[in-house]
Amino acid sequence: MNFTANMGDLLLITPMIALFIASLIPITIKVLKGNVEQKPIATLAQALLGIVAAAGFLIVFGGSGKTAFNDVLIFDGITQWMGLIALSAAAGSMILMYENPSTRGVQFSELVFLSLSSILGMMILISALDLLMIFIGLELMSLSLYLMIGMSHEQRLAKESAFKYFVLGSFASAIFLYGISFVFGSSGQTNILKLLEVTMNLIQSNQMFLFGMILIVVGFCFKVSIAPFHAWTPDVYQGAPTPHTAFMATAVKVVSFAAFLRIIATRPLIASDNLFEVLQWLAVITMIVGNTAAILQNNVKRMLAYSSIAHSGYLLIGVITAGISDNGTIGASSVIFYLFAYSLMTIGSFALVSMMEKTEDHSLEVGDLAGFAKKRPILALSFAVFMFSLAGLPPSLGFFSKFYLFNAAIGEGLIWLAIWGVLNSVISVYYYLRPVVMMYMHEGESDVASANHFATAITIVVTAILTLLLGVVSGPLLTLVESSLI
Amino acid sequence: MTADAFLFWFLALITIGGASLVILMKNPIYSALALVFTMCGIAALFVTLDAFFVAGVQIIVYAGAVMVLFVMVLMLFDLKHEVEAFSKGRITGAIKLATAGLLAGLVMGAIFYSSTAVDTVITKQLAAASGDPSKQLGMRLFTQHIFAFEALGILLLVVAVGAVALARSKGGTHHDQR
Amino acid sequence: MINADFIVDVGISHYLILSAILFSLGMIGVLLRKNAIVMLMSIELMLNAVNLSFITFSKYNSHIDGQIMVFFVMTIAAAEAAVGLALIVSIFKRYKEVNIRFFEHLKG
Amino acid sequence: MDHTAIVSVLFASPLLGFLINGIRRNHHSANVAGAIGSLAVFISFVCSILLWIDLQGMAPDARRIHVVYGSWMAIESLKIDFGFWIDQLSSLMILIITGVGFLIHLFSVGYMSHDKGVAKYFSYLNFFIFNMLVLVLGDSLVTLFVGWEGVGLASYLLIGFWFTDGEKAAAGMKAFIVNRIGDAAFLIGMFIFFVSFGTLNIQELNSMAPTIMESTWFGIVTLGTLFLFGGATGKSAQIPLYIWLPDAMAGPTPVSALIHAATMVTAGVYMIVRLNPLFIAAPNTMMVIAVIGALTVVLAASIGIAQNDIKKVLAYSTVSQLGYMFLACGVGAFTTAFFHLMTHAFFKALMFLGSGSVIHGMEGEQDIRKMGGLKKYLPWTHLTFMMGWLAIIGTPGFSGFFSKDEILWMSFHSPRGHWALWVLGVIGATMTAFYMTRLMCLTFWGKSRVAKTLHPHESPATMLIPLFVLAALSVVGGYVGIPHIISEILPGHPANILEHWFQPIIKTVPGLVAGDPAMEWGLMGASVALALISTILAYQLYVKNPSAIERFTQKINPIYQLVSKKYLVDELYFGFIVNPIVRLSENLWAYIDVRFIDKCTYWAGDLMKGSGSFVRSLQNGNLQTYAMYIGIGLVVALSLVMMR
Amino acid sequence: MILSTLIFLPVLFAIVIALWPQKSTIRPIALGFSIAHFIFGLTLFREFDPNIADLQLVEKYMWMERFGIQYFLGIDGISFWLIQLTVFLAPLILLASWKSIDKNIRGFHICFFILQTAMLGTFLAFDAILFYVFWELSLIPMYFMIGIWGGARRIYATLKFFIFTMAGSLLMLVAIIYMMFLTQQAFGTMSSSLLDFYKLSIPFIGHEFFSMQTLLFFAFALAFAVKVPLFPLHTWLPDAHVEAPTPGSVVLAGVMLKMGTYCYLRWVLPLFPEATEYWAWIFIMLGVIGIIYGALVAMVQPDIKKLVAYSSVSHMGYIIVGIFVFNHLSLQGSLYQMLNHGISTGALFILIGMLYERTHSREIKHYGGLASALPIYTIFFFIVTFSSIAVPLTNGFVGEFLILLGTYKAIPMAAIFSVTGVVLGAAYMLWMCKRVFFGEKGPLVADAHHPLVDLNAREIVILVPFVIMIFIMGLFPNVFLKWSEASVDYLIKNKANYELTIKGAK
Repeated sequence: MNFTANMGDLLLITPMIALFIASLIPITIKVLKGNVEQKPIATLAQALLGIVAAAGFLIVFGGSGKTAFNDVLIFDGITQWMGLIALSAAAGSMILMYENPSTRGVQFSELVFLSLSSILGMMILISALDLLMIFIGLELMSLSLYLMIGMSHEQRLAKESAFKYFVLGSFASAIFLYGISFVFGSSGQTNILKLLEVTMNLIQSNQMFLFGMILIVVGFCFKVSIAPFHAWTPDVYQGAPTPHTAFMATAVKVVSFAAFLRIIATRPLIASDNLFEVLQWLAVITMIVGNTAAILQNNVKRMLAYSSIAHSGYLLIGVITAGISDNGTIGASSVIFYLFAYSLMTIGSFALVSMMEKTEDHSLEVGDLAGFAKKRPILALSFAVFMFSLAGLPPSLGFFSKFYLFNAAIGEGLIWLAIWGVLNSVISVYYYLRPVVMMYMHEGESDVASANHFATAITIVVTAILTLLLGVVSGPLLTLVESSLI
Repeated sequence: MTADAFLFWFLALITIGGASLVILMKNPIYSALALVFTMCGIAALFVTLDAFFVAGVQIIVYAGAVMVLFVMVLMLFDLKHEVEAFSKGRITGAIKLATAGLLAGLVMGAIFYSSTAVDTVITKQLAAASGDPSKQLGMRLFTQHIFAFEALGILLLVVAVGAVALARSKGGTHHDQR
Repeated sequence: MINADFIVDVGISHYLILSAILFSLGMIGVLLRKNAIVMLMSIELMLNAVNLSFITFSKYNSHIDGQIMVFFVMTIAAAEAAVGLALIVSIFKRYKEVNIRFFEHLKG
Repeated sequence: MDHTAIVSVLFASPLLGFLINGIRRNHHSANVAGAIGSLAVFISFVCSILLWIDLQGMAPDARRIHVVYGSWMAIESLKIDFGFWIDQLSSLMILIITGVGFLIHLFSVGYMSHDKGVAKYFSYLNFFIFNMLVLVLGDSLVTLFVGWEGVGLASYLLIGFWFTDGEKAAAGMKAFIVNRIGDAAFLIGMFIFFVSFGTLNIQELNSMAPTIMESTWFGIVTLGTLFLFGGATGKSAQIPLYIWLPDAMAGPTPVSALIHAATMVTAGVYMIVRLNPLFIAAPNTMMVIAVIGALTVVLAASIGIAQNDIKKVLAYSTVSQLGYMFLACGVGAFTTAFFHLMTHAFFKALMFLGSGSVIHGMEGEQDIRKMGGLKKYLPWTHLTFMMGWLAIIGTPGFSGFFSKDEILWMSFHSPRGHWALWVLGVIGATMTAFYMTRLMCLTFWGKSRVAKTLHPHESPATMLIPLFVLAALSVVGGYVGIPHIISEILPGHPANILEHWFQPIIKTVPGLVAGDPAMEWGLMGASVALALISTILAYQLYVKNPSAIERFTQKINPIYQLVSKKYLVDELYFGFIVNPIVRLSENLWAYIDVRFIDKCTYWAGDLMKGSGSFVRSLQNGNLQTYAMYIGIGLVVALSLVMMR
Repeated sequence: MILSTLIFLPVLFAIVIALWPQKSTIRPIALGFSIAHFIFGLTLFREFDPNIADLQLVEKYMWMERFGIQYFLGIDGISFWLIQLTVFLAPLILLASWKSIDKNIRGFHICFFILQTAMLGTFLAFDAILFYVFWELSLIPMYFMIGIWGGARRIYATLKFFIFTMAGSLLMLVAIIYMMFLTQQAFGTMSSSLLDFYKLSIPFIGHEFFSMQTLLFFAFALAFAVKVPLFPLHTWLPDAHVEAPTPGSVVLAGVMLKMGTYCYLRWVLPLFPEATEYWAWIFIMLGVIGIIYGALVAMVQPDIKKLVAYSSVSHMGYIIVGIFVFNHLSLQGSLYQMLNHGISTGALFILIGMLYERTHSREIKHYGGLASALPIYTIFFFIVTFSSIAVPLTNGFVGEFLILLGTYKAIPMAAIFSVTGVVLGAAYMLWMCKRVFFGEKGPLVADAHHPLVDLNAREIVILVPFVIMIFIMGLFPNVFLKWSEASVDYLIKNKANYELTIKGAK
């Protein structure tokens, strides 16, 4: 109980400190320069520097399994890996922000400040070991996001999506909090480690505790867009500026899954069979909802949003696997790997969408891609790689990540979930192929926006190459992840 | 009926009544006022639960600051033409009511089913540490929850900066910033 | 169920049920009210219900953490309200409208 | 020269002829092409003679030459060689093929001289000869089948030789497909024998043929031989697969002579004779063969009566004569069957070539109603054609007489025979006499009905020489197989050379005893008398009193029409088999593929899209609805978990 | 390294072509590459020992230790000729594409070479995951080939092709993963090596559909059935063929369909012997239905290419029947028929492509009397047609004969029904030939403004190898059968517990 902040704890939270400082630099400069933006590239550089520093600190200090600040934070494998994935995804998104018409230029410093704060929230979220910390991390991340979306230069859809996201997010937060209150009430604890000691008994005997857990799970399901709590996703993803969508689809999803994983992977929860059964059905419903709805979308971002929902369904399989397996490492590592692969592909895809947006209120339809392959063969090829990879076709990263996920699921006897997963992959092929069809098989004059999109293009190509090649050598990578979780 | 009980039922009436008014009143100003009532009621309930400090904060933060903000915004908009307060759709409306009702029912069910368990928890717990609850709260806040507290600070900073940025953004209140 | 004992012996269940009712009322508000600002108020109502529940548990667990939770929740609720209102203001500037019926451009 | 070399040359020369003419088909003059083609077959003919002479020098029981060029397929127990077997039967057969083939090549030189594709024509003919040799000499059923299909292929190419005429091309196609039906049966026959005897080598099969009779219908041998016979009905144009042969007359006339009269169509008979021990072991099969043969005799002969195309008449006559051969096989008179095969090869080739000469002289006219009195214009053709006519109607002393009479006698006398078969045979013979006389009358005799513009002319020498040779053979060819009772009254009692020659390899039906000479004389007399009467009748009707026949046909018009339309068998086949299959296929495609399987996939797609649009309709843009989904999800999840 | 080189040489080619500076010289370069690849493939004749049934030229490296996934290549008699077929067809296909592919030549050649890699990998992989990677990879270039260079309805066709085949194979992935766990149970360490799979004995309860072996069997069999394609999963094939460009059709018919039948031999039969035996009747029945149905439907097709596509369904039916009858004759016959079909149907598609280049129509009714307009073309077409309808002394006969003979040995009725395919095959091909080549000249043939030009030297050079192969394979089947004899014999003799040993590892 007696607490003093020692050096060790401070070292552990250096990534957050780095992010916080980095977030303040551009806005401070702006203030000092008398409310005049510095060069955006400088702002971006400062932000990326902060992220790189955070990543570096995370690599150096994180992953030791140590806890900090009286067990409210933990820095273990999940923290480290998920943190790295989220940070890189966020870095990618920030490059997009730098060049996207609806985010660049005016107020870029504020945007970077908010983004970095959001990332800070993410860092708290993935390392939180206390329900309160999870809540605070979640709120810090979300509130920044609401504001980021609201700040978009696009005035109509972005505002609407920000508001929708905000109301539904707060609604879900209330539910989440209510759940925490029940868990706290029935166990007297909010710390996950201490909860673990009592869960086994409580979940069997105490309806209230179970109740609370369900509410918490529902709160997470909302954040990671599991059907039927997914309804915000397509609207918000479509309305938000594309870089923010990329940010939400990757970094936010990664950290939400990290926290979700942490809760679910507290194995005693399996004492409630029904809870896991319900989760399995949620996974199935999510896959179906995401994939079937995506078939009919003409807006690329919306299609990717539904695809993101579908991927949440696949990921939930992994989370469930982690929850029921004797050592959660297989499931957890497959989830981490899947998130990594998914982030890579999604950042790349959204980067291309971002590149093709001519003005701030231009929304990209699938038909707008016609003939793109002829105009920009390399970018088109990259996009095709992302699509094939998202569909899970070998030898791309997407296939291997799905393989690991299903492997873990089947290993735990969840064959029927794996079968649902693969059946849904078939459905998904249809809509993932549509942009490819458009780009390669239709005549057209589509091109990227005329503005300079050098950094974005680099991002696309790099992610595409990684997507194509990392799969083949992913074995050691997965082993590394897995070994760090034990 | 003891004084405690009477107080509870009275405050319950106020809060539930206030809450009902919040959602029933067509005019948002009335809703806001009803919310203030509810919040005060809840603050009073906090007092019955020996949480004096929190009760004070509740009054100051909620009934004071937050509600003022709401009323300010309402005044700012000066909305008069809202004819319908509730969204249309009988079936969806019924479903929505049923959902909320069921949720409440489920919570009650859970509470009843676990009342024994709750009781054991209560008996098991040690008596509150002696001393001033506020001091105790402060101690706890700045030791155990120091990190959360710092994070909260950042959060408030973010909200402050963000709200300003939002207001100055394109489509925000200050069009001249373009 | 409703008998003299229930009325007289006010205990944890009463507070929890009250909080549940408040929570549900808040939820109804979010689900049914068209005015965006009232929706925000309803969310505040829900958070207040949660607070009540926290304090109740805190009292009956004799655990001060409940009150600390409430402290945090209140702060965050205030922040949320600020963000929400800021959003609403910017939306109002754009749409001249706070009726959520008009925010249905994104769908399908 | 050793045998391998001779056999190699035997095969190589038509193959080379085929390749040379085929590859250089645009660079040859017609005569060069004809010379190459004819020479190739002539060389084969010489080789055949050499082989035959070699066989003569061997002991009667050891007259066999087996040439193996190597293994074709060798898997597990299946061992098929490129092996060729020359014995009494096949040596004689290749003599007929190459001999008659050479004459027909020679004839073709003149006949086809004006055609553009003459080199192609000769290459096809050589290709045919090659395949026919493979068929005859093959030492296993599979090798035989190679030739069997090969000749079918050649026949297809030659029938459709003038492919720019769609009907002729269709006739070729029909021939091939109908043959394929037979071939399919043949394949199954082979499978049955392979599975039960473990070999497809003809000699081994023959030696393994059970000595006991198989009396059941579903015995291995019975089934196997029945399927093989099914193959034969296709190739040799028997009921029910004879329909292709009349159409096959679309090819050039020498082709009809060679393929569709003398050689290819007799392959079925040859195959049965070749496998006679197997067939003998299956009395039921033999009964079927005899009945089908006899029925074919009568059916085809009756259709022949009412045909007006000179080649069609001959075609039905061929079918009818093939029926005799099968009748002979069916009653166990394999030697006789082969005897008739040989004599038929001579006189039918002669008559086809004669008709070719007529058509050549008439500049392509084939309708006998537009001929008549051609004796005057085509004296040599008339003379030779008459030899053929005399032979086919069974004039005593001519080749046809000996073979046909022997068949009729055996069908009556053999333990596998029956008087009814004899009756059918005699009816067939009577009809044959009638329609053949009719053909003679309408073509060569009587008044000329030739169009005024047409000036019939006699054919050149290259065409006449083969006619002479074949005419001579038709006359004397029968003397190699004089029946015993006739030889007894002849001076010097000439032996039945053929029977003697075949004696080591052709078994006789068990239970065959010497017949009563009086009975044999009586039956012979009866059939000859009937044939004579019908000949005279036909002559009277068509030469002396043409109006009578017209009145007669008027009177029985429906029957006449039916007969002249070939009993509408083609229409029946088309109406009940071909068209329904085509319609069935169209429906299969339209309903199963397009409307069912594809529809199912579309349904799956529509299901997806439907559920997709359902999900989209849930996504109505109203955030309160979204919140409601969250609430519902929450409540449902809670209920499911709590209420267990 | 010989197998790896064989597989990945095309990738190298593709990279070189992608970076090649001059667009005009891509075709000859690619042709040179493919010829080099073919010649390299010939080295297998020296390296491969046909007298033993062992797995040869093995390359085995651990790929993903965690799951026991290996980079495991090998070759035995069953795959030997398919490899040769793949590399043999490549130069001919590229030559055939010389004129027909006129846009995005670079992309086409890249697709083509990657497809080569995928197909060779599928034939040579002996690790389940490696196999699956190659198996699915083959879809992508084919998808582009049909979709970019195809006909009018190419997008429909290519999507149908892609979704059908992918839908089929995904359950196989689940089955593969499940079997990996079975190896873990059985041997302690997880492995996806096929040889380890062979060692498993998977429980089988005949009458229960939901028993482990049966389910795994169907999961695998379904994937391959779509590829083959087995009735009633065949409907993607006609569409894909009709819309695919000539090279695409040739690869599809020539090699890709063989992947399905090959995998039955490699994956299904040895892995699930009891289930195969128990459920073989379904596949034999479907195979027979496919033979007859394919032939019947082919008969009434108005489009030449579609006709040949349906004829593929019929021909592949024979192969399936031969495989599931599972005796020595029928298996050898099926292997042989795979090669035959690759060659004769490949040649048919090339021929049709040549015709299409001249007239831009594949409707039968537009033709007629082609034989007099294009005599040399006609000769080649007929030789290939006769090969396709299995006239003796061409390759088709040997395969069909062996299959039917073997089938009759086991299930006479199946053989008797299959034999109808012989008749119907002749019927649809010859009827089509009659309508296209004979009779009056059709509207397209008689068009005086665009007189048809007979085959040029390039086209004859493409076709001559096919014709030579048709006759060589028809006349000397032993030469070919010898190379697969030992493996097939071993497979038949050890069907209950099939295990492959690696050459030299005893």
